[in-house]
Amino acid sequence: MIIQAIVFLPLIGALVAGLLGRTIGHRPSEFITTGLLLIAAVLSWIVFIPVAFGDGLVGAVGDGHAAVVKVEVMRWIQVGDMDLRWILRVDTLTAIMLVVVNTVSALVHLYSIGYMEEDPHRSRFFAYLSLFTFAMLMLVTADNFLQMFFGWEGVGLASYLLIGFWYTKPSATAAAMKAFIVNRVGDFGFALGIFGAFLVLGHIDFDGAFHAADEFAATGLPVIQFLSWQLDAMTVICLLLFMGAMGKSAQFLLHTWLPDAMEGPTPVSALIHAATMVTAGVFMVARLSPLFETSPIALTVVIVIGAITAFFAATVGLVQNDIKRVIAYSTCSQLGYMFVALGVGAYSAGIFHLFTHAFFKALLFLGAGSVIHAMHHEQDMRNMGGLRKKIPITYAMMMIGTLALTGVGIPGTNFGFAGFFSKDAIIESAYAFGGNVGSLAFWLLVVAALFTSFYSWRLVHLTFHGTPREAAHGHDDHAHDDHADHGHHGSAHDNAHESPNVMLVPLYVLAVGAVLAGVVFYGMFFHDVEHIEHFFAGSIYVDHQIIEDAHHVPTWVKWSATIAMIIGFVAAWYMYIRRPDVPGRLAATNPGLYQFLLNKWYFDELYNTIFVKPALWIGNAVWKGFDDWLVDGKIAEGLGRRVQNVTSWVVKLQSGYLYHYAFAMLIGIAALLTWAIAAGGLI
Amino acid sequence: MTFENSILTLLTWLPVFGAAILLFTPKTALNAIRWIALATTLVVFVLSLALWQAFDASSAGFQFVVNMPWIGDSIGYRVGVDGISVLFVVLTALLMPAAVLASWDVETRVKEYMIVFLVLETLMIGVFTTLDLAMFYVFFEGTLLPMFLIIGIWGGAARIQAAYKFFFYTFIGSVLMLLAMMGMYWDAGTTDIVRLLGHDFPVGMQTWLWLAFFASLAVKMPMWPFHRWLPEAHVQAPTAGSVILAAILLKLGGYGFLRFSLPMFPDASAQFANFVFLLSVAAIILTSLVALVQTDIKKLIAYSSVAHMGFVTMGIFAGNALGIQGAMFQMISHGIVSGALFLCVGVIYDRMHTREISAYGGLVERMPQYAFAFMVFTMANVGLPGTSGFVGEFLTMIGVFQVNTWVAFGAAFGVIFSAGYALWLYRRVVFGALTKDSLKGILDLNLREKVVLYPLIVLTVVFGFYPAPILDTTAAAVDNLVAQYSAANGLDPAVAQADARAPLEYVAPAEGAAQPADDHAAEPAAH
Amino acid sequence: MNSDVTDFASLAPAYPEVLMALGILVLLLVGVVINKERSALVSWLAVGLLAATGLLVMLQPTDGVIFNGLFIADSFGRFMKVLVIGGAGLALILAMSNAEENGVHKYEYSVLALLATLGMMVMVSANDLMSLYVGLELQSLSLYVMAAIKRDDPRASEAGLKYFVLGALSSGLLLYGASLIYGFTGHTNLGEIVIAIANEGRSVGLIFGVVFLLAGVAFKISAVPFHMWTPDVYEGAPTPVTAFFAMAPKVAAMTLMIRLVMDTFAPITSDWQQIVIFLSIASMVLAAFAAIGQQSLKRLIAYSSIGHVGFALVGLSSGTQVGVEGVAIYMAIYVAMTVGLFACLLSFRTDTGYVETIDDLAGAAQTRPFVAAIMAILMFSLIGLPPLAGFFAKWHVFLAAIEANLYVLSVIGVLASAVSAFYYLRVVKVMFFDAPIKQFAAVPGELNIIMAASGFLVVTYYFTVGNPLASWAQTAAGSLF
Amino acid sequence: MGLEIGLGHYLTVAAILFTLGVFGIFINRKNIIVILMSVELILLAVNLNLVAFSAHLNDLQGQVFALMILTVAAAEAAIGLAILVIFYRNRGTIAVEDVNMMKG
Repeated sequence: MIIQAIVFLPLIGALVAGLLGRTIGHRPSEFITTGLLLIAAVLSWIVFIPVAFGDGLVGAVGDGHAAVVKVEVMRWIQVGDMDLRWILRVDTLTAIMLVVVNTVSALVHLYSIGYMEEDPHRSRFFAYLSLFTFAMLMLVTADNFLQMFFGWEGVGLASYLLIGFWYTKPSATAAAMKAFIVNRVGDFGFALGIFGAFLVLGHIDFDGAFHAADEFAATGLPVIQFLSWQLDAMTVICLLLFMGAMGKSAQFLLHTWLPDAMEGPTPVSALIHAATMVTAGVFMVARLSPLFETSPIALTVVIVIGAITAFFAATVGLVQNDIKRVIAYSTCSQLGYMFVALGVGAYSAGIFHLFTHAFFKALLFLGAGSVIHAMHHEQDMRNMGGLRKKIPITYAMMMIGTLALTGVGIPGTNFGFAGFFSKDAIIESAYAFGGNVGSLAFWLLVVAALFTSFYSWRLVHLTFHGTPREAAHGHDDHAHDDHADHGHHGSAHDNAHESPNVMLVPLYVLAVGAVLAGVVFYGMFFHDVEHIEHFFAGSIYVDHQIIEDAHHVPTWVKWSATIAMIIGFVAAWYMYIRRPDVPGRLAATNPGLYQFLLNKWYFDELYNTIFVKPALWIGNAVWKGFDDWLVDGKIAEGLGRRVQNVTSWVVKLQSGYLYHYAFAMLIGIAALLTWAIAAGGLI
Repeated sequence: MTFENSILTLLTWLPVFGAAILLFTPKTALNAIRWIALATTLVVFVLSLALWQAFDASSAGFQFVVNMPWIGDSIGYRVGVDGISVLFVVLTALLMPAAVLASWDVETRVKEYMIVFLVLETLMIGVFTTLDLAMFYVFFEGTLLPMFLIIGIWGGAARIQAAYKFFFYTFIGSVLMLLAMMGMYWDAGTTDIVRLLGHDFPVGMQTWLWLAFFASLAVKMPMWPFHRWLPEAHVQAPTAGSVILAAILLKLGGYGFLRFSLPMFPDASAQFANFVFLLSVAAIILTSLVALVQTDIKKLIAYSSVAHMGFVTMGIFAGNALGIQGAMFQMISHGIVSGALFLCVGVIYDRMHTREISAYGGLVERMPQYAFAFMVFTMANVGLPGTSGFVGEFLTMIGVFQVNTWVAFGAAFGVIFSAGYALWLYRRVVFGALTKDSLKGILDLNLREKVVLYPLIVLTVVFGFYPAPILDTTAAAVDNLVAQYSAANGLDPAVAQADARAPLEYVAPAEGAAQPADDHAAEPAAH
Repeated sequence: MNSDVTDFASLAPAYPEVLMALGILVLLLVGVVINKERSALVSWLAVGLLAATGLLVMLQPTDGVIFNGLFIADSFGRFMKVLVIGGAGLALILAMSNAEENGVHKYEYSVLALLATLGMMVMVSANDLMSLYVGLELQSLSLYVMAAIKRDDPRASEAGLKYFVLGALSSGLLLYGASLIYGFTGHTNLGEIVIAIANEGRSVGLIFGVVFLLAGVAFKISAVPFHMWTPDVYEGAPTPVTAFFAMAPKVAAMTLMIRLVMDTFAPITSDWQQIVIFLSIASMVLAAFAAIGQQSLKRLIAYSSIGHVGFALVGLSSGTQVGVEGVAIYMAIYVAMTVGLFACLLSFRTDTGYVETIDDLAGAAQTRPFVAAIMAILMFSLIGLPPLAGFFAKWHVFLAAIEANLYVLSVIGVLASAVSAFYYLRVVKVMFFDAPIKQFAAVPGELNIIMAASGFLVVTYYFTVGNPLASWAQTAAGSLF
Repeated sequence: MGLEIGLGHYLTVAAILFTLGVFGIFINRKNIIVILMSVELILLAVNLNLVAFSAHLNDLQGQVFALMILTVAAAEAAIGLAILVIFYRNRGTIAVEDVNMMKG
């Protein structure tokens, strides 16, 4: 019952706020949705705590080894031998996600009450938020591929609606579309992966699929005739599924939508594009770890893509000026870390980072939101600076978030912010994985750590430190202006004000998480194998080897991340506090690189050229060229014209002259005679 | 006259009866005419529900059968429904009241209008209920007549050309099917579909029969590249015309494939399957791209219909339970969704009298409820899980994946493109700032429009989460069909129920291969 | 067989013809004595006489061959005679409204029509080349006069002239063929000719004879390429006369055709099949195309009738009983449709006279909804669109063709029907889709009745007449085999 | 040196007459009367055929047939001329060329 409550309370909230919002008014719908979410959050902690600190999942079937609770809601699709049901599946992995999702979501709801107070469409906004939460919960409680796909697309829809929430903003609606369609590209793979899984494993529910996958150990791996090639079935399936993960988690090549998604209101970015939805890909791979374990190739790909993303996103993050975009790229990069962890087999580490990241990244986003709110929706850091005085609390929170993100801590001890533990765990596992791939990943991650630290501090310095910069900027990128006119005259700085408590409280809570999440949960996520196995209770694959090795990496490896972090910090301090003119000169001296990074490696331009434009061109060509010109003009109407020609010719025969008629008859007779005689074979 | 032997006859001919009443109502009594038409369609709808309720889903055979010789030896009066046809009857009966309501504001020649629509309903229901080959053709082809008038009389500016194209495309295709039917009659000695289903046609003959049927059904469907008439017809037809055309008339093609091509010409179907796959994928990919560049709302939706019909044909010729069930579901779902989409277009067309996308923008400002409805149907059109649009697409694709991964691969692109054109349309029409003066005064849905649209929203969502009512109804009939089909093609029916896993093989010896097949065969195929 | 002609009872098989002949003589007298104004009386009497004869035909079942084998009465003939008489009677009724304007108000018209009908009945029952010829000529000579009966109308007289000249030529061809057949079989009696052919087999002379004979008949059913007279005559002759031409004579000639090929030339089926198929294809295709180019309604109908003859011949070319059955049904439905069509045509009168061109019908659906609706129904039915009667007609004939494996013929046929839809739809389009331009005069009652009846039968064919007609045609066709 | 006149010869002559008649109908562009005469010619050819055959077959039917044709031919000619007169009254000409008010 508690599980249903967790999943469906948000849905109820969404329906109430969405369908009745206009009638019951904004305030009530805010309270209802937020209240329900808070309840759901509490309930999910109630589920989680025994798992974490007690003796496993309450009411779990089976021993502590495969502890899982399943709640069947109703039938879904039953065809032939495919039996799909709506089942809420809760095991440790799910429990973790429940906590993450509901906590962050509840806090974001709360925060939004303050953040969105001026918006005329608030109830719609809260409906979307709750809808998203519901979809996300369906995703994490999925018991079969398709239910996961449902949640998958559901969060996609919610994200589409929320990004495009300010629908009068062309950039917002465009970003929303982009987000949905790019995700659809991922889902293209996901769907095919599901089809393949059903074909190869014969089951579309997880347990059945895993069971079938285990049997391959005995029977040998199947080979699938995919397209025109004979391929290792499991590899094909895992790669296709991973494609979905790439789309949802904005990994390299399918990352383009995430920065644009910042067009949405900031709470949305915090909830969807930092804490929960984007981690769905990580969750999926972890959930399907038994399948991925059967395909080394797939895992390698996961590592490489993850590492590249971590690095690439960090590089881009270095030069962005929009405060939210910086955080967005950092999210992208952190997701890369998680995938590396998954790829090397340290699934628990990946989930660990997911867990901690949810707190400090949400904290950062909400903090940024608070800044933006204070600055009256100014998002360009170049126009900020020196806000430390104006909004001290927000500043403090942002600091905590930054420390957590950059992974401040003392290796070998238990002193450190959340990010410190999880990130180091990943870097160490990557090193432990060894081989070319392992070392490549290791070095990329270390460099990424450096960059992370740099852009994080850059953000802090640009925003809070230094002196206020009064760039004369038109408020053209003001999301809110056409919605609510808060008549602020003069500069944003003078009117900068600390946010109300309803917005600050969530920050406090998240700050706690950002500080403690690491040290508290380090044990069950990464410390020692037995503890991990007992904690996860078979909900993910636990690779003893890699974790053991990860604990015994050389000391310089253990320190590498920290050192990188320090270098980054120093560099940032030097360039933005000590010698603020340096960045400009650097950009000037090597403009190529700067532009390259500033334009995110020109991915949008590239995709526009090789995908979007050709698609439209083909569409036009087929429409105008094939449909209209050939089929319609030449064939259909051409036939009509032929008929007309024949007609006019036939009509001429009817000359009206008797002798022609008689002649025709004679010709007829003659023809018939010859025909009859000849055909009759009488000659 | 028991319920069993009268219900179908009643369902079929009641609309004509209503039309007869209209014939004698004065043409000036507009409201009377509208209400009579509405009442008739509603009664038919209720009866169709009764039919569905009384229908025994567990049996694969035909039910409510009436079978008596009628004209000479060749034509009989034979009716009956099985799991495949019963739902189409319900769908037709469901959408007719919507069509009538959508036409409430028609001012010109209302009497003729309603009469023609009621006659059309009889013909459509007749197609699905008749069990006589000749009568199938009669109804199938008969629908041309009213539709020609609907487009031609109440259509838009270029209506005449559209009506002619609609007529000739479909007519030329069908006449060949007529000859094929005669050939079948002489080979089997009957036009009783039930007996024909049991008859084995010589393989060589099957090819020709299949092609002749294809000529007609492919145009009706419409399959690429025989689809050119559809956008034109849709664009010109009045709202209700488009609704019926998209929701039901297109389904005649799919129904024909399921009723004739697959079970009666299994060898030919198997032999032409790849050909059909090719056209289906072409439809899904190319027409989706074409839809992407449309500037006319109706045309865009029309092209998307072609793409969705591609999924149907693909699923049908996958020849396994998943594919065919999916195709059935896709047809029903598309009937609801595309019908609703055209109704949505009608709503704004009635207000603005233009179908140009560029003429709209920012409607959500003044029409939030409309925006909501339109969003639901757009998402269903995109095939979002949780809407009825998803189930069909998913099943057809997973079904065809079992047979040919290339096809599934190509079809999956539809998942991307459909999002492209649908969302772009939505963005251009509903989102954005409401800047155009012409739109400043536009009104949101009125009661009548709500009454039409909201039930469809409910159905779309309900069938998305709980498709069992439909799938269970079709299951027995489809499994039976699959069993016959695969038996005829020398496949093991048991495995085929569990989908012939064509693209799959195992490196390890037999027991590995046996493994999945077994536990599938074990599970009962039908529900 | 050889009955004593003086014995009146032995004339039983020919009672209808006898009744007809006597009736005609009486009417002639009546017509002479009454004054001109009341000629309508004669028309009504003529209709009554036809009705009586029709009744007699249906009631008296006495089959048999009399007049030394010149005359045969069988159920096939009876079926066709009913059609002929029905067609003639309806045509006479059509002629009554505005008879003056059509120039068919003189009592001679009715008498001539009756004479023609009598000739047709003889044709239907002809069992000898001689009776065949006599019947044919009695019909033709009356028709020549009827075509030109509107004496002061140049077009009518030209129609008459053309019809006469070509008709004479055609009967010349027919006779030449007859003479050859007589020469090479030694008989003029159809029954004996069969035997002779069966024994002696084919010969060039015989085939020559067959071709000429069939050509002569083909002219009467206006099959391509012996159709050239049809459009001109249909256009020139007064509409009621055209209506008459379009129904009864075609049926009679078609009967003759059937009897000759199915009966007399049964032994050389393969030979005449070639000919019939040729005529059929030529008629269907040429008519389909030529009609598209027409502006005049009557020419359109002329070509359409040519096309329908082609379709009927599809059934005949199968050379099977199903085929004959099909043709019989086809002709019946054809008559039903045609009479309605001409009723509609006569209902479209403006103050300046009858509508001539298709475009004159513009918007008729608004001004004359009923007539327009019937006309549209008939048009769709003529296309052969289900669920209307025209479809079932085509169904029966093509069914036979497919049975006989005449696939090419069938495909060409259905495609031709698709093309023909083009011009039928044009009429519907003009009436329903275009804006009205003309005001039409009130419609006479009897026309309304005829239109309603025709429309009703066409629409409800499947429920009402379908089955009885089919079974009747079956028995009729059976009597030939 | 007696040339035996056989059936063949009669048939040939008849055929020639027939052909002449037919050609007379559509070669001649002058006068409709000529057409009427050609029709008569055709009928005579037929009669010749019939009589020849009947003589050859020693069978009277042919000659009976011929007599019938003669009678009918007379009636036909009468009607033909009547129609011609009407035509002349309406158009003031009986030139074949002018008989084409209606065409197409």
